[in-house]
Amino acid sequence: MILSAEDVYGGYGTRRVLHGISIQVDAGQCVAVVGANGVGKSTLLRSIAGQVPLLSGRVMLDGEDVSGQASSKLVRKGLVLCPEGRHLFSGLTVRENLIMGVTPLKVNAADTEFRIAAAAEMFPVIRERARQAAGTLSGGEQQMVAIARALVARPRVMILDEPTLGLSPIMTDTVIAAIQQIVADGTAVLLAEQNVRASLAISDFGYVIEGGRVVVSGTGADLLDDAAVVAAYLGIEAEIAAPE
Amino acid sequence: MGQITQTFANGIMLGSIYSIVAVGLALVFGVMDIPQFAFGAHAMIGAYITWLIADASGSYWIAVVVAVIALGFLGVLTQVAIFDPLRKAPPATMFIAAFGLVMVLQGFASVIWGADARRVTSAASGSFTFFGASITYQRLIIVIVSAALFIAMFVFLKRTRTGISIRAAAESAVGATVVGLRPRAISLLAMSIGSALAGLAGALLAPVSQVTPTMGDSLSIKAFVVIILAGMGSIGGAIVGGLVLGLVEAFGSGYISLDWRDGFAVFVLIAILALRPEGLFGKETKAWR
Amino acid sequence: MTDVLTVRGLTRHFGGVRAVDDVSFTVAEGEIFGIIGPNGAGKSTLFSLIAGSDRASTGTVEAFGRRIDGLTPFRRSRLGLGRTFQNSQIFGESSIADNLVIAGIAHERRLGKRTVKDQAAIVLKLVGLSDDGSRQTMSLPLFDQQRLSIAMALMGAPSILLLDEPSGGLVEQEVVALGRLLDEIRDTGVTVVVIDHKMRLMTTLCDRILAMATGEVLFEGAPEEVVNDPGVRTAYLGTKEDR
Amino acid sequence: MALASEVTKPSRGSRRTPTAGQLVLGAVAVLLMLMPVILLSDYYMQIATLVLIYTGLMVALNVCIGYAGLVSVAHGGIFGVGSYATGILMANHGWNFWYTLPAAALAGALLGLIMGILTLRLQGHYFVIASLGFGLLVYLVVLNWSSVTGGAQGLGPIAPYDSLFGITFEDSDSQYYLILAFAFVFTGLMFAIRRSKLGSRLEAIRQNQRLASAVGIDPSRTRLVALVVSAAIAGVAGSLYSPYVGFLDPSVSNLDVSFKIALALVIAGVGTGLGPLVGAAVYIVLPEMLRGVEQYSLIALGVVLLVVVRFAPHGLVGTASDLYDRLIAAGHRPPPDPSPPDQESPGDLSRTGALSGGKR
Amino acid sequence: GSNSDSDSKEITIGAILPLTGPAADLGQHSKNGLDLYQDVVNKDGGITVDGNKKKVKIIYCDTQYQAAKAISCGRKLASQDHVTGMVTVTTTETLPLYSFNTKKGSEFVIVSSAATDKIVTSKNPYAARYWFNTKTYMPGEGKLLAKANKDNDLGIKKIAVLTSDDEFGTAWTDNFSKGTEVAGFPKAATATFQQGTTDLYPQLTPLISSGADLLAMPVTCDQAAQAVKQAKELGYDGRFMFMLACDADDLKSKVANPADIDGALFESGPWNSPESPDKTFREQYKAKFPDMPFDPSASTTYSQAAWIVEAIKEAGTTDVKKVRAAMPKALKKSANTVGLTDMQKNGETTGVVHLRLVKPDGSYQEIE
Ligand SMILES: Nc1ncnc2c1ncn2[C@@H]1O[C@H](COP(=O)(O)OP(=O)(O)OP(=O)(O)O)[C@@H](O)[C@H]1O
Ligand SMILES: Nc1ncnc2c1ncn2[C@@H]1O[C@H](COP(=O)(O)OP(=O)(O)OP(=O)(O)O)[C@@H](O)[C@H]1O
Ligand SMILES: [Mg+2]
Ligand SMILES: [Mg+2]
Repeated sequence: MILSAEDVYGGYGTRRVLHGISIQVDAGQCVAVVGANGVGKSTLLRSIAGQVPLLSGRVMLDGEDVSGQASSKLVRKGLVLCPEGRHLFSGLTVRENLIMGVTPLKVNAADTEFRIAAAAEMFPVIRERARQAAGTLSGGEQQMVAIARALVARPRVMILDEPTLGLSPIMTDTVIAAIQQIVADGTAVLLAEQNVRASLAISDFGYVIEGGRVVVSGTGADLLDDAAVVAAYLGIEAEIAAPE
Repeated sequence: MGQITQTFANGIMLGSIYSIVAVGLALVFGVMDIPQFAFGAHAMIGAYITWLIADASGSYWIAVVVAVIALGFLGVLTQVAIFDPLRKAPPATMFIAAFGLVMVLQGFASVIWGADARRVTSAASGSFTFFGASITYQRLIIVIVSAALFIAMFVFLKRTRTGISIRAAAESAVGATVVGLRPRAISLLAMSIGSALAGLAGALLAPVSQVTPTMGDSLSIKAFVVIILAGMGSIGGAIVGGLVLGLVEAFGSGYISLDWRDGFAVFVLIAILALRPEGLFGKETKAWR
Repeated sequence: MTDVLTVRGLTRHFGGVRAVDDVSFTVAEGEIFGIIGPNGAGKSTLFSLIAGSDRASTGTVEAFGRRIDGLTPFRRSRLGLGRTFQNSQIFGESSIADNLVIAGIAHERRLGKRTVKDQAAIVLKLVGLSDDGSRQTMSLPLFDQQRLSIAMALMGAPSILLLDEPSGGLVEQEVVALGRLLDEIRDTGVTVVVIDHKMRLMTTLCDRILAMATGEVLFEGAPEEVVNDPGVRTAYLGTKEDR
Repeated sequence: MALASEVTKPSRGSRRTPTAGQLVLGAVAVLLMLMPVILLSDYYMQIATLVLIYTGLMVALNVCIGYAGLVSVAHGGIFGVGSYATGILMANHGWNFWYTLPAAALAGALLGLIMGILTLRLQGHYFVIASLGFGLLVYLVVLNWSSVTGGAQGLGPIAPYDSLFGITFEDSDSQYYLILAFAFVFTGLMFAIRRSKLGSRLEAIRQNQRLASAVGIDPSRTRLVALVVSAAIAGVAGSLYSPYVGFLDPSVSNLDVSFKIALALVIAGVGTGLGPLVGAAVYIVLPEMLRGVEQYSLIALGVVLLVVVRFAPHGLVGTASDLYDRLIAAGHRPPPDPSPPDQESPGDLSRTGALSGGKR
Repeated sequence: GSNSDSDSKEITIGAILPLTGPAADLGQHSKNGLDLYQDVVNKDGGITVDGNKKKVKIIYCDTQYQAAKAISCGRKLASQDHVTGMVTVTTTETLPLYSFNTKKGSEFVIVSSAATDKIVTSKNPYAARYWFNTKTYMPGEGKLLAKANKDNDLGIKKIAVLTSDDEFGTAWTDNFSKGTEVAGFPKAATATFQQGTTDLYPQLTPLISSGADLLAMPVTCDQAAQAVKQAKELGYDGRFMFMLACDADDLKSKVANPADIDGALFESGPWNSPESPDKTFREQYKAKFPDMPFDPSASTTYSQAAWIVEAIKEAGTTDVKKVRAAMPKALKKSANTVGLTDMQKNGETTGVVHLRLVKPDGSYQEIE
């Protein structure tokens, strides 16, 4: 087990969003969190990544209690968040955005180049638009840069919040494939996705969140078979796929 | 002939002074979008510190160094106490807070040091004549320092990771934290660099001008004009902006009307804002959308 | 059927990037017209050109029986062009009701006898937002935000409605509800132009679909034709069979 | 359909219980009317009158900053132009005060129009800086156009207010009531603007200009109208000032005034109903209270501002009304529950029921 | 009105000064003079009025160099502090006071050091000028300058004037230029600067380029020092001339290189003659403010206050009409550090002014 959240309570100011969530991610695994809009998936991921303070509970990274540590520390320990809404540096060039992805890690120049080149393999837009201001990219292009920015940090655990939001179908496939690749390369991935089917399909394990709590969990395949999950999140598909 | 070259030289020297304050402002306002209106007052405090230390130590250069360091600390203090808590406030609030800071610093200076003008003797006294224009060494130093600072700032912001981090943190605080930067620490750094530069401007200005609580008043406005003239993001453009403003003022007051001396900067400002709000060298930036 | 929106040779370059490149198409009255294309194809830019928040380098836009390129966004809105943005935009400091009223004040003349409040009531009901009009909007759930921005676009009783990725971030069930909503809106006589990546939504909803890539028109036709076009498949859909 | 009745009002106002707000306003109005009975010295009456004159300027600024979101540092200049318009026409051309009043309003409006046209595209900091430049320019004109304005030597003496409908304004009490009437009109005008369509449009633009434009609101025209109205009010306030003090020098229009009134309004509460009056009081009374320790007055004003901005971002009035709202809210729904109503409570989660909620 | 409180223990005198703001240095120096006077006059328990010994209290009010503030100062001092008289200095913002000090019940005497004639032409029965009338002495000074030029081979051909753009500077400059023109010099080149300006290059460059060999400056001591320094930097090698606000010794202590003002001309008069009251004043000043640079504006305000107090003593009451009537007589008895004479009905005063030349060896030559 490389990452776990134990009985986490959290929220914003006086607003409680998480009510005792526990999840865990094993090394080399891809774990998905699914749930309706606003149930607290992003809040959970942000709480783990040190973006939102915990009210109580623990976050363990590689056996170490990292609860409440700031992102800047967690990044150095190998835990990187690719946030919902991208949060790119819009006035910086694509290249500078990626450089920022490694800056806190004291990676030397040659290695930085190498990592950027590797990311460009996966997302060619990085090479094509290296000198364009990130803010002027299209929505989908920005999403790719955001994933790449997390990727160049070579994290041990990568947390992806809605990575396919706004992506074209083909790009969605690309990103899903990329996530599989990342996992295959040994990075553990914690994933929150509105594209429930795709995310469960590539996940080793999944958690269904409701009202700030885990209500169902199981392997990705089990959850895809779960009638309630299908009914709740895979509306059209459920209608179309039901006879099969 | 003598008057033209002298006026030209005056313009360059004046523009360089504007430019030095503008470098700090380019970083803090142009990049971080914090309208630090108090840099003029910072320069004034820097000049007083220079006077104090030069008096005590007998060395102008030691005084300059102390002033720069002290103002760097003042920058940290300002950021921690004023601008950092206002991160999420509407931009106008920051502006108003900066006005408040000007008043506090000015009030502080007049309470402590009184209204009497203080004088600092330059370490490099004397002057030379160049094409009929008389130029003092102290003013020459200002010209050289401002040029050097611009190059340094340009390289710093575009080429060094720390510099890029400052720009990054200014663009998106969330983005900065997720990659592991500490935006608040970064803005502390940037603000202290900015204030230190304002202090340097004050220290260099002290032997040229007299040191009084109001000496920085017009500097702030002029520095803002320079930044806008140059274009918000454009560091390199700012040196040209400073010089253009200095020359416009020197020739305007020399050949058109002395009474309108401060007016020329305003004409330039309004013309730029009305005709080309992105500045002479700026690209269209987020502020316009 | 009459054409309500005609775009001819529309082009917009950003430096070297051809965001929109010689795009022409026509939308008929009462249609739901879909626009798809890879990320960065120029769809949102195209919307900006039609709605007036960006200026085309060349090309024309006709609607309401006249050329509208050259008009400011608010003039186009007052003529009956409603729009939403890719990241839904609302007046975050105001209640739902205030959002709607503000969205309606410029349209009193269009609404004729109906008051802005009447229109707000009608629109709220149509989009199915809860009638608690005094709710604050800052922390609304995504779907509600999306519906609110559609409702605001409807406040001017538009004849053309431009929607940029209304399903962004919605879960499947909400996407289904959204589809139904768009159908209902069309049934009230509004011509809808919609950009979206959710192909299942687009194929069931749209009468015709325009596919774009790198700023150019790739293909235009009925949904089945678009889905089966090899060019669209390679550029946009991918080879997976289930789309 | 529960479309709230106050939908046309911006939401900050709509949270306040109206009767309480009206009560406070009424009490303040009565208090103001009793001032001459309470304040018996010339000096105090002068302070009170100046507060009311500057209330007019603050109203103008409130429309600009609070409603339109445009932080103007030119209003000192516009005020100066209004006062010089009246001063010049009265002192140099022998006009009756009442004829100069519309001239001053016009001069202010014209200035607002020019400034508006020049700054149409500017927002945020850029507008602040542009207005600063504009204000400086006005000051320089007043200072340097000495053949008309008297330049640094000043302009005066300016006669007191002319009588109107047989009422004379020679003693300090009648002058006070004259100004008070204007202050009431200004404040009423301000409330009217807020409730008007102009107010709603301004609110929309302030919150999200792109969206406002997309729903048919013309941002440029709306802003222009707001600036012109605001500048006209500032011009009238300036006009009232001249006969009262009887002498003008360029310092009425300098940047210092512009800065300090903006500071004072922020301290009092931008966008609030009583903000202008309280702001004017801060601007006029605070320095008078610090007489004798003037060297500390800059520090005091600055520190007060910084503290208020930091801990009471809505200003004194705004924060007081927020506190009041919270008290009322606490009284209305015991026990106090800070979490919003749409928050699902963790207790009622059954697996199937919970899962059915894609939308709530 | 001060009549009402004749039984109070103090006599109050108001001082309306720009204590903060761009002219703060002038205000502060003026205040020092008044502080000193208050000490001196109260040393023996004050003065005798209406048969009682009363202390004199000076109440300051800051104008921040703004007319509006000066007006509220006036109202405050009159209606709150019931002052008998007020002292104002040579800045414009106090001019509006003259429009209301005659208001029934709140009359007070004003003694101003303004340079323009506004005060004395305002027909205000309670105003008086403690200053030289530039209009009357300037023709003579122009002649003196021409004489010195010839007798001492000063070689002055063209005159330039650098001045602050306030009422004092402009009034002095106007009258000085007229006086020198009448005495045969070509029209002087002039340049003005705003209070608070420290970079005078833009002003000095055209003045120096005009070929002037006498640079006259009716400015404060600090400003004069700055102007000398910058003029020298710009290569000016002509003479300087300074007016009453600064004495040669004061200025020498402020310029980095005292030799810069060798050969300079100063407006001079009884105040720097060996036995003048100004000398005593300076000694007292040095004793009270050992760290403060001396500034002549302090001696002026000192004398202004002394004049009012002397008039009260003379009149034996604080009744404003009587005090004002006693002022001509009191002028002769009061400290009068600059040696003014002849108070006229309208409040105007006159005095003798001549020139003083600073010789290269540092000695002075009076030109009378
Ligand atoms: N910064 C914030 N301040 C206050 N409340 C917030 C904030 N961010 C989110 N919330 C609220 O917290 C709740 C959970 O939000 P969260 O973003 O975690 O949900 P989610 O499951 O990620 O939903 P989505 O599918 O829309 O991303 C929501 O009701 C939301 O309104
Ligand atoms: N201001 C700009 N400067 C430079 N390039 C720009 C600018 N705006 C858009 N672009 C480029 O134009 C192209 C089209 O962008 P647009 O936003 O229209 O794409 P889109 O089709 O809406 O994509 P998505 O589906 O990802 O939203 C992109 O490649 C983008 O990088
Ligand atoms: Mg989320
Ligand atoms: Mg798009």
